[in-house]
Amino acid sequence: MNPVNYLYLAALLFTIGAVGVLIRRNAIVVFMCVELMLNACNLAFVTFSRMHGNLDGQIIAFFTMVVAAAEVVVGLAIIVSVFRSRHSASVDDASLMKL
Amino acid sequence: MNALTVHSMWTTAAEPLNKIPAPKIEYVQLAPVLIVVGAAVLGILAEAFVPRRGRYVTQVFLTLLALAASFAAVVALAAGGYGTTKAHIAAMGAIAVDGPALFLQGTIILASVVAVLTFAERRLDPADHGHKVDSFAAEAAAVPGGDHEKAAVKAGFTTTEVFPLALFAIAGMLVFPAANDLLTLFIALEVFSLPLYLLCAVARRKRLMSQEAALKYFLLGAFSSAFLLFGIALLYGYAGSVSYATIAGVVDGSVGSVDPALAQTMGNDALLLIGFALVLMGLLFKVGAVPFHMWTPDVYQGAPTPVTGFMAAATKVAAFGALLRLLYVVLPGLTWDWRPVMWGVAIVTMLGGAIVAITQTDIKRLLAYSSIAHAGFLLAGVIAATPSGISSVLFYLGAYSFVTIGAFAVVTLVRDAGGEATHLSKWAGLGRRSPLVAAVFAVFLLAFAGIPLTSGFSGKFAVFKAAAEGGAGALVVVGVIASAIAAFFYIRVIVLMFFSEPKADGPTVAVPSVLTTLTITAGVVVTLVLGLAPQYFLDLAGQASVFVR
Amino acid sequence: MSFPLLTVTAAVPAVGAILTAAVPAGRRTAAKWLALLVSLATLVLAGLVFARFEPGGDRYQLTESHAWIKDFGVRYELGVDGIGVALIGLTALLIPFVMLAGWHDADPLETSSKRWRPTQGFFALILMVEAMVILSFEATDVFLFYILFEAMLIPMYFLIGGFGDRAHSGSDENAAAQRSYAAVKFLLYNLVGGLIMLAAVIGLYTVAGNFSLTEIAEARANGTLEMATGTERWLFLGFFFAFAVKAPLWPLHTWLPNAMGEATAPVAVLITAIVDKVGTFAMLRFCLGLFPEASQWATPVIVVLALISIVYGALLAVGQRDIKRLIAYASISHFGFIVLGIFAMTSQGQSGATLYMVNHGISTAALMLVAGFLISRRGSRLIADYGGVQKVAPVLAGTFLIGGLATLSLPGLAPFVSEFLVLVGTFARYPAAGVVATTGIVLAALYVLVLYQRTMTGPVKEEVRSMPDLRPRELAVVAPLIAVLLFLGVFPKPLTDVVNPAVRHTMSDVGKTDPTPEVPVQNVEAAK
Amino acid sequence: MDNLIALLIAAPLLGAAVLLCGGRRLDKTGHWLGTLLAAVSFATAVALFADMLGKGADDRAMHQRLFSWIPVEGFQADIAFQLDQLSMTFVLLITGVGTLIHVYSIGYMEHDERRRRFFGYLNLFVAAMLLLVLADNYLLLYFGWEGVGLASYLLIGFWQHKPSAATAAKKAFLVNRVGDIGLSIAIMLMFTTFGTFAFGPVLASAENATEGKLTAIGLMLLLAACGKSAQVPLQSWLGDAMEGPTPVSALIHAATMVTAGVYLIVRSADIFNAAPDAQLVVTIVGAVTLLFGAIVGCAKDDIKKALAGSTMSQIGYMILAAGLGPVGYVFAIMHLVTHGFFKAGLFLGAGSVMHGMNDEVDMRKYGGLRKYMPVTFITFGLGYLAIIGFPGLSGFFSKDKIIEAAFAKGGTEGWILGAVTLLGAAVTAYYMTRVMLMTFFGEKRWQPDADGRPPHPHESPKSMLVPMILLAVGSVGGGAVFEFSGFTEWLEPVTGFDHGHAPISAAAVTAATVAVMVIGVGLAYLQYGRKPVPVVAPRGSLLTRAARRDLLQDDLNHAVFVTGGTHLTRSLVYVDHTLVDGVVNGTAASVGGLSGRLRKLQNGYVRSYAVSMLGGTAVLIAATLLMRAV
Repeated sequence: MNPVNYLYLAALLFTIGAVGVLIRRNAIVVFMCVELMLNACNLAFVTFSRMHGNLDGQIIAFFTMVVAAAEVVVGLAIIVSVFRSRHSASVDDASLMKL
Repeated sequence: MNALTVHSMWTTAAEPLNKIPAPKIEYVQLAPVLIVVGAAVLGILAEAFVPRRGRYVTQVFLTLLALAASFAAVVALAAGGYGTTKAHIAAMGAIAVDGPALFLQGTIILASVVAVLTFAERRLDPADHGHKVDSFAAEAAAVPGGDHEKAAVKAGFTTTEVFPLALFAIAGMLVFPAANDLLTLFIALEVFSLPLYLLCAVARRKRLMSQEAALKYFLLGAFSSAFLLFGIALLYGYAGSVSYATIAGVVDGSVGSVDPALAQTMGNDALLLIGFALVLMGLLFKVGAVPFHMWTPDVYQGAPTPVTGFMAAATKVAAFGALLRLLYVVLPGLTWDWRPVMWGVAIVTMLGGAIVAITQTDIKRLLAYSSIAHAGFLLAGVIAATPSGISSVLFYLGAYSFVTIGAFAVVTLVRDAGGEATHLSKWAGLGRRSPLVAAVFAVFLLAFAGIPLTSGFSGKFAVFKAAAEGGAGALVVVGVIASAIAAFFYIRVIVLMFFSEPKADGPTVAVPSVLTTLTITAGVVVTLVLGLAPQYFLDLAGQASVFVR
Repeated sequence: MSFPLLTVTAAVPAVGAILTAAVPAGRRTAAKWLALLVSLATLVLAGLVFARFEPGGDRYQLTESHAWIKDFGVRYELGVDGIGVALIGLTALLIPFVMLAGWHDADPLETSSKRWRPTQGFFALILMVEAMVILSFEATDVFLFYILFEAMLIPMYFLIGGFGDRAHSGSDENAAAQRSYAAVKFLLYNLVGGLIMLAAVIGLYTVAGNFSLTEIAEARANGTLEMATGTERWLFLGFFFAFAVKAPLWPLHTWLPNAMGEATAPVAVLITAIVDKVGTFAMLRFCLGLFPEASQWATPVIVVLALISIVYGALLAVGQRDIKRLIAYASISHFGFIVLGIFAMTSQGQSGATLYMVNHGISTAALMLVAGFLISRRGSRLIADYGGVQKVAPVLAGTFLIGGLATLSLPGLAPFVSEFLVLVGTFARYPAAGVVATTGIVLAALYVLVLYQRTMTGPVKEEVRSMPDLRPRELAVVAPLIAVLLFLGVFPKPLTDVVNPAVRHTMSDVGKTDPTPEVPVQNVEAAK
Repeated sequence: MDNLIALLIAAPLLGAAVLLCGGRRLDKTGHWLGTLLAAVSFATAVALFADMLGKGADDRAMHQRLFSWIPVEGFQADIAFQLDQLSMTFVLLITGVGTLIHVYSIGYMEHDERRRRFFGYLNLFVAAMLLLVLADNYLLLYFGWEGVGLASYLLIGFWQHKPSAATAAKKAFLVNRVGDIGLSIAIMLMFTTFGTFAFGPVLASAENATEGKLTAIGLMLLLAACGKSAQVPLQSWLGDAMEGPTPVSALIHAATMVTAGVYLIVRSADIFNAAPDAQLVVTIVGAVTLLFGAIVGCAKDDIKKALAGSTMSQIGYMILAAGLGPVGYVFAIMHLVTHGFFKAGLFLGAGSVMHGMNDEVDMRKYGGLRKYMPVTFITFGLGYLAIIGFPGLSGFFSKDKIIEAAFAKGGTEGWILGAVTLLGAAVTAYYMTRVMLMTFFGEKRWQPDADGRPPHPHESPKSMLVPMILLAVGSVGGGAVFEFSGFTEWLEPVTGFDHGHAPISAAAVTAATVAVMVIGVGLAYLQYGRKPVPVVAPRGSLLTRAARRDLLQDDLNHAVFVTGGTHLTRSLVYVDHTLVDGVVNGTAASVGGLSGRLRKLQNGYVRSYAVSMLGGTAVLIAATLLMRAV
């Protein structure tokens, strides 16, 4: 099977993630969409790695996972503290600062 | 590709370990980064083991020491000729040690030193329950206004973690402009972004805003880094490698097809262009260029002011460094593709920043928009695509970062009951009440406005000159118009401070400790020196304007 | 290398400014005297420059040249020609009187806080302006000039906005608002002009590669530096725009009435008599010197604009109700004459324009300062609030009249010499323009005499009945100025001797010669 | 000897400086000093005159060059003087009459606390006037020209507390400025044509220039002359100028300054000789003014205004004569001098009358004064006889000559001009007789003044009478002296001279002149001598009413210039504020508005920020691809 299809899949996932970020209110979900985008990237890396027949892509994928994990740590910390002080995880409620 | 080759891949991977060459790392040349990272780790340990009372002193001491050592290392490397003759790629092609890298690292470190001084300032707010307080929350985890927080304040807790966090961020920033492959670029980006997200969240006053800023910054940052990453993926797909050198080679066709598999994608410019666009977007986000700027005002406003100053200065330096390297090292063969695009970005950034700033009413947001406009001016220099363009941008960054930190440091001084009084109306008549502070701030504003005899003018002139020489005369004209518009709101603040009568319930100007005083003094001195006699630093930037390939 | 006289002449007031600013809050009077002495020292130095300058000698004398910003091709290059000498003289001469006239203008109100030191600031800023103006007259490096041209806006801005005229109609807030509006308007107009000039300066660099006036002129002369016609014209426009704002030329003039109206009289003098001269001076030295062809290309339009300024300014002066605004519009009319003279491209026109800069400086100073004294007495700037002052304060009225007569350039007073030179110089090249400009002398008489009649003559108004006559300090300000006006009106030779050679150079820059008379004159002996 | 010329000017100038700067301490002695210095100047003049007479007719011109005034390349103006016969004549007149009037003023201004300043101004005037006639180039003449304008301004407005006086002074200065445009343009034309504007070279090489240029120069000079000499159409200021103290009217607005225009034209003889068209215009202006002034003079009840009208008309004679060319120059000057005597005398007489009548100026409130102030009556009467051209008196000779010259112009022009001059003579006789009768004859029509004080007419003090007597002598004998002492030969070297050949004999002209004079006197007698003069002026004919309003010329000026000008300036002020300023402020405002709108995009919602980022990225990608595509 042609690995290019995986690329299309990756693009699809990435787009879904991006759209999710735009349309979902809950910070957690938004954040998960970002994670989805990152994983789409991973898929792309692995696929390219397969196509090029070198390992760089796969190694990068590991790095990405670590980074994603780190992001989760930071992200959740922030989101949780926001949630505790506002009792809401909606990103639209967090709009004190504007104009 | 057939199953056999795949199998052979696995087998090559499965060779006996002794066959694998150990990576060669030039630790000495990476010293600046390593020192900072090490200090950061120590800082974490300190948090764990040093008793609460001692932490503040320990952290401040440790941080400043580390930064000093790291700066010494940079100077040593530069003196050792690594900036010019011995410039080369270190750490298995991951990190470049060359003029721009060292210059920018030096700038970042100095800026950080000054910024850290403001982090450590504990004189501005009145002592709370007999404990000196700084700009950071007693306990970031506590709910604002909750009993837990009250207890923390009573106990005199302070978030000394900000220092290690800052160190991590600095480490990332040091790597960012030196990164010589896309992976390092990405990692560095995250390394300095994540601590910044946290730093934004830990303001002592106005905590809701602070947390909101952190949330916005984090979500958008993650969003943009996802784009960056996808771009990297595409570039990797195009070139089959993430190393700048290889990609550059592939772009200008000097590298033939390494293997047949690569050949099929290599022809495909769509991957290259889209990937480039996405990576560019990731960097422009950090730079704060229109239309990727929208996080800037909110985050600048919400974050603790010392952090804002730090971000505004250091992040910009690092991001522009990376941008320069990307455009000049990776994609020189693509100049004719990216220049028009960047033209557009530069123009909208200059004008957008300047125009929207006019109607701002909060000093921090005002400075945020001014930083956007300045990003536009810098882009004009970047576009020049000439050595003088590089040097001018380097110089501008150096000049700009000190003005910025100085300005934000002054903002921390003007306070009323609710903490910093950042609404412009509160600044009315400041010049009457405390002429000195107002005068200093006026100097910074004039520098922002690019009035001659300040560093702002030298920088602007250098950049515009480079742009004009690089054939971007039109950009210069737009830049000039933007500066004219920008001048208006800087002047507005000066008018407010000097020519309008002070309000009865106006804010007071806190008398800072030596730390902030040092920061501001440094800002003023640099502003004037670079304005009156910039030649030496221009030479420095000029020597440092060659990227290693 | 010789003694850096020019640098010192500019450095003395600069240093003086810093010292004055450093005087502690309590010692106001000390600060005043310090500033005054410094300005007098500067006057002496300026006299020295005048003495050391040899009219017959090189074009630029007392030159200094040091490396400054290599990367920008910028050098610290100084040198004066006759025009520069004359204007340095003017500046150094006027500043002491400006200070003396504004002796009490910046005394702090009781309400203001103890740390607020307006007096020190006022005098320091004046000295700072003096330093920058003098240096800009000396600069032969375009970049150096540009920097000063822009930088001097800042102290001026604070002088205008920070020390407004205490005589104003309406509430204090209202007045403060108008004042800062005027200051901002002043700054933005000039800043925009300056920024456009910046673009041109950068353009000049990309073409010429350096900023040295002398080198560029040389290179253009011997053809090593080619400038495309289009480029030259664009650069010229960039420079000219900035100078036209500063000068100010119609229709870029509207900032001047606001600024002069709201500022105190001494500051108004500083604006119109000194700082604005930098603009016209720069037209003469930089526009003509750097872009001769473009200058000639633009001449027709500029001449028309100048004529409009002359007539328009005068007419608006007639229509003013505010004494200071009236003088401001009169100045606009006079700047029209100066520009006209410069672009008439005849030696009479340009020498006349240069003298005009000096004479207008002195005459406006005289008129404006007396007006300031008058206003400070009555606390109103409106002409309608005065009447019959001549009866209660004859000396004040007399000096005011002399200032006015100088403004309408009565023969025997300095401005006549320059105005007639400008007219004759213009007429020789563009007769029609000359005739139109001549109408300016009637209008000048109109607005001056109307002003005098309404304020000084007629029955004595109640409010002015108790008005004191000029005090010794004020007389000490006005009398010398009037003396100078009379002297230069009857014996301007010392000035013309210095200026003429410089103008000869400028004329050769643009490659123009005076038109020759049609009829060869028979020698007088044969006639009689 | 030549170096004494500067002294002529220096003396009164010094006086002006000392008196004006001297301050109150000079109040006691100031007037003596002023008079003394004027006298010094006069003495010098006499000495120079004697010296000049000693020389041959052709090398009488003296020169003194002090220093270079305005040297710019080709433009060389010197402070240098030239004293030739023409200038000499004027110098004597100015210093002589000037000194007398100084003396007169001592008495006249006795009760004015600002007398010191008055004498300062008088000295200033004498100095400026001497500069005007002594200059050896047109620019220096211009200096003097404006100088006398200033002095006149100061003196007309001397009683500044009177709004009318201040306005009159301003008006005089402004109208003169209009004339000055002419002079300055003439000088510019000379500079562009000859490359110089010194009398010698310009006049010497005049004929080489094209007639067009010369005509232009001539007309411009005429414009200047009109302004200074109150000729139509710039005559309107002279009447109002009577607001000034009477000595001023006598010295400046009768004897000397107003005749500067005549001097200018005669001085520029060579230019006019070569520009017949210009000459024609000059004669026309002269003729028109001659009648204009005369008519106005007939209608005025204010004695000074009546005399002012007469002055206008007499100067009309001079201008007309000057326009006739070499035929008339000499007589223009001759009439100028004689007029200087008798008109000054008449004004001083009028002043003396006012002095006695509580400063009343309305002749309808005089009457029968001859018994109360005999000396004034006699001197005034002699001046009267002189001006109407009573045979043997000075006016007779000079006016007669002008009329003769007018006829000598030849052709229809000659006839017209001759007729006009004759008519003028008749009208002169009429209005002067009217003045005479209304003032000194008939019954008393005295009215108490504003403060209700009834007038007590009395003879004026000696200091006032002596000058009047001397001037009367001059006006009686002056003409004869000139006639028989060869005035024409005296002036000829400067102005040139030829006897035109009149179509009718000199005797006939003389006869006609006397005849019309008698007619004029007769008419006046019938109207004012026979029946009593009403105290309140009758409504009078249309012409009379127009004449009282200076033939509506002022109303015209007011309508056109004052009203029109006011509207113009008002609208310009509006334009400046709304348009010129509005454009700039508008731009600023629009930028601000744009800012306000863009600001709305920053709505605080993360997701909309993300949208903009996504959109930006899309654009970025599209642009990049597009760049590659094209």
